[in-house]
Amino acid sequence: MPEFLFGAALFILGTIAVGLVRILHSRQAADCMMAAQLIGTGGVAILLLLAVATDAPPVVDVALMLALLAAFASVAFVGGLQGKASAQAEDHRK
Amino acid sequence: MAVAFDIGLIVLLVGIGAWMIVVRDVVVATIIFVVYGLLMAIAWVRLSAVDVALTEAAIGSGIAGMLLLGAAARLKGTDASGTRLSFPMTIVAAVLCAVISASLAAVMLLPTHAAPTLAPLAMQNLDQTGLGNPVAAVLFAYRALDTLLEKVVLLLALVGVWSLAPDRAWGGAPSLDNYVPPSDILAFFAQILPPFGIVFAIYMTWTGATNPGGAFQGGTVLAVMWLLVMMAGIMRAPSIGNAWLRWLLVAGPALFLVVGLAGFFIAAGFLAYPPAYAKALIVVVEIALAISIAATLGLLAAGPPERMQ
Amino acid sequence: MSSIMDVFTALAISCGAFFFVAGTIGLLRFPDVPTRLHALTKADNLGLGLVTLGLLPQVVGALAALKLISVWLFALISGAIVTQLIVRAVR
Amino acid sequence: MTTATLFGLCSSALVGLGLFGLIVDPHPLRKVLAFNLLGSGVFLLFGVIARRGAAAGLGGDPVPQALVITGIVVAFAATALAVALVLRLFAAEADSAVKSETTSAGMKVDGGRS
Repeated sequence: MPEFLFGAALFILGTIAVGLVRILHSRQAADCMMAAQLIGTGGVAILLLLAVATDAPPVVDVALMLALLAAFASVAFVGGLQGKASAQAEDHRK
Repeated sequence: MAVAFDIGLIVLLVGIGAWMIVVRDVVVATIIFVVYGLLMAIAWVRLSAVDVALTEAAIGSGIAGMLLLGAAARLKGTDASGTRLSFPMTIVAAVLCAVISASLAAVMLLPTHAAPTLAPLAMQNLDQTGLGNPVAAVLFAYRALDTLLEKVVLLLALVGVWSLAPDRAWGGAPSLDNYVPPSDILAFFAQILPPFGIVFAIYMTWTGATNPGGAFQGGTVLAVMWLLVMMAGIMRAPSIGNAWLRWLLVAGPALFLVVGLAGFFIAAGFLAYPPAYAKALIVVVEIALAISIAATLGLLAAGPPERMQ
Repeated sequence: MSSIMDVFTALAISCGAFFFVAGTIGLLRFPDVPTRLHALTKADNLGLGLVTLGLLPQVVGALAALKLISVWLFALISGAIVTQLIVRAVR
Repeated sequence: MTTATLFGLCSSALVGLGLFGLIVDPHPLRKVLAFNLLGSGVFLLFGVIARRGAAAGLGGDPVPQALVITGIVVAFAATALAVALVLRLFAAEADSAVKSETTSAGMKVDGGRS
């Protein structure tokens, strides 16, 4: 069973990597804001899989921490990028 | 399969690190830094260091990310480009860094004999501390002096940040409410998240005695919740002259110091605990430290005071 | 008994992984920000839910299972609110 | 190859990358970011050493792990101080730029005080 769980974790890591490249390569600020959300869900899934695969229950706490902090990071992203987004919207209108 | 996962994670980490260095936009570089911090937490789990993973997730991505993003957003309009290195010098720097990386990698690949370890010693004396988590035992019993001094370093850094305030703002409050434009959805979020966060912070601090976790992790989560509430404008940032705030900041280190000094009389020496009360004393110190850490980290991330209240 | 549970785990986690792929494809192909956000949060949270469901038979104790479920619920709540926050920021 | 060795290679690459960014990037905030990358590479090195010292039923040597926890917190404190310094530096530069502009706009006055 651990082998399968590691495989699933690797697979989800791959989807995260592709998503990250897409999001962070984008010229739109709003795409960048999604990065924390992407890691928030994918990273939590990976950590839960690792927790069961390596039989280490405390790792579930790390998953909870990651979910909590990814939510906070999303708020920070929106704050940090808001100015950029509005500037781009103005560029668009011209 | 585990090895394949490790390789995938490492490729992603190094790729993201390189991307952070080369990307043009400083705000995007900061976002990549936060993503890197979140992924790093998974790497620490793979190295069986769950305590470190919790700390990295809390500090390395959450609170440091908010601090750096706020700074990057403020510097956006300014012309922040200093003198760029000439192309030949860039090549020289690249070669130098490659040599350092290669030599470190060579050291890693050398056949290892029995690696030095203090793990058996740490486990042997764990009973005397009454704790179940060896990392907590190192932090609060074996190397308690380091932890105490680290708290002092945090306070010194806060004094340093505050002393950068312009004269007219001294004694005022840091401004956080203009960081994110206020909206009802943010206010709703700042009312939904903190109850979960505070429960989790208390759990982290409490479970730290026997499982991975502890005052650092709990305190950081508290700090993050406090920052969120202040950013949403539900709570105003306190003025730095507030007497309550000053007491909160020093309460943890002061209690730690008092318990340490009491060690001269009730135990073997400075920062020693009598075995019968060791766990109780450590837990009390951890709770006080978690509150002080929350206040200190929150104010460090909030920055110097900017306006009078 | 355990082999039936193992098959269930494998099935649920495979479905979860499928939804993660769906979310990423949506992220790559959808034309504008709100639809991409939709793909990301909806599909990925469903994937996370299925992964959690699949892991439930593998953990011992009701408390550990409850913790797994609460992690998913938490990700669901924060995902829903963060989506609103992002969409309002770009409008 | 073991997990520890793999992450050892990862940490050596991160140290090199961080150092390169620290030297090459002209933007002070990006120097802070690069320094953090360098720092996390060094922390990871400690983690690898801790993993290799696994004994007595533990997954890793707790002493380097505790050192890393202390290190992460102190690195954050240093980052906060550095960011405050960078922001103050730019605020001061913006002030002096405004001053020198007003000086050059209203006839050239030697000494540059308005």
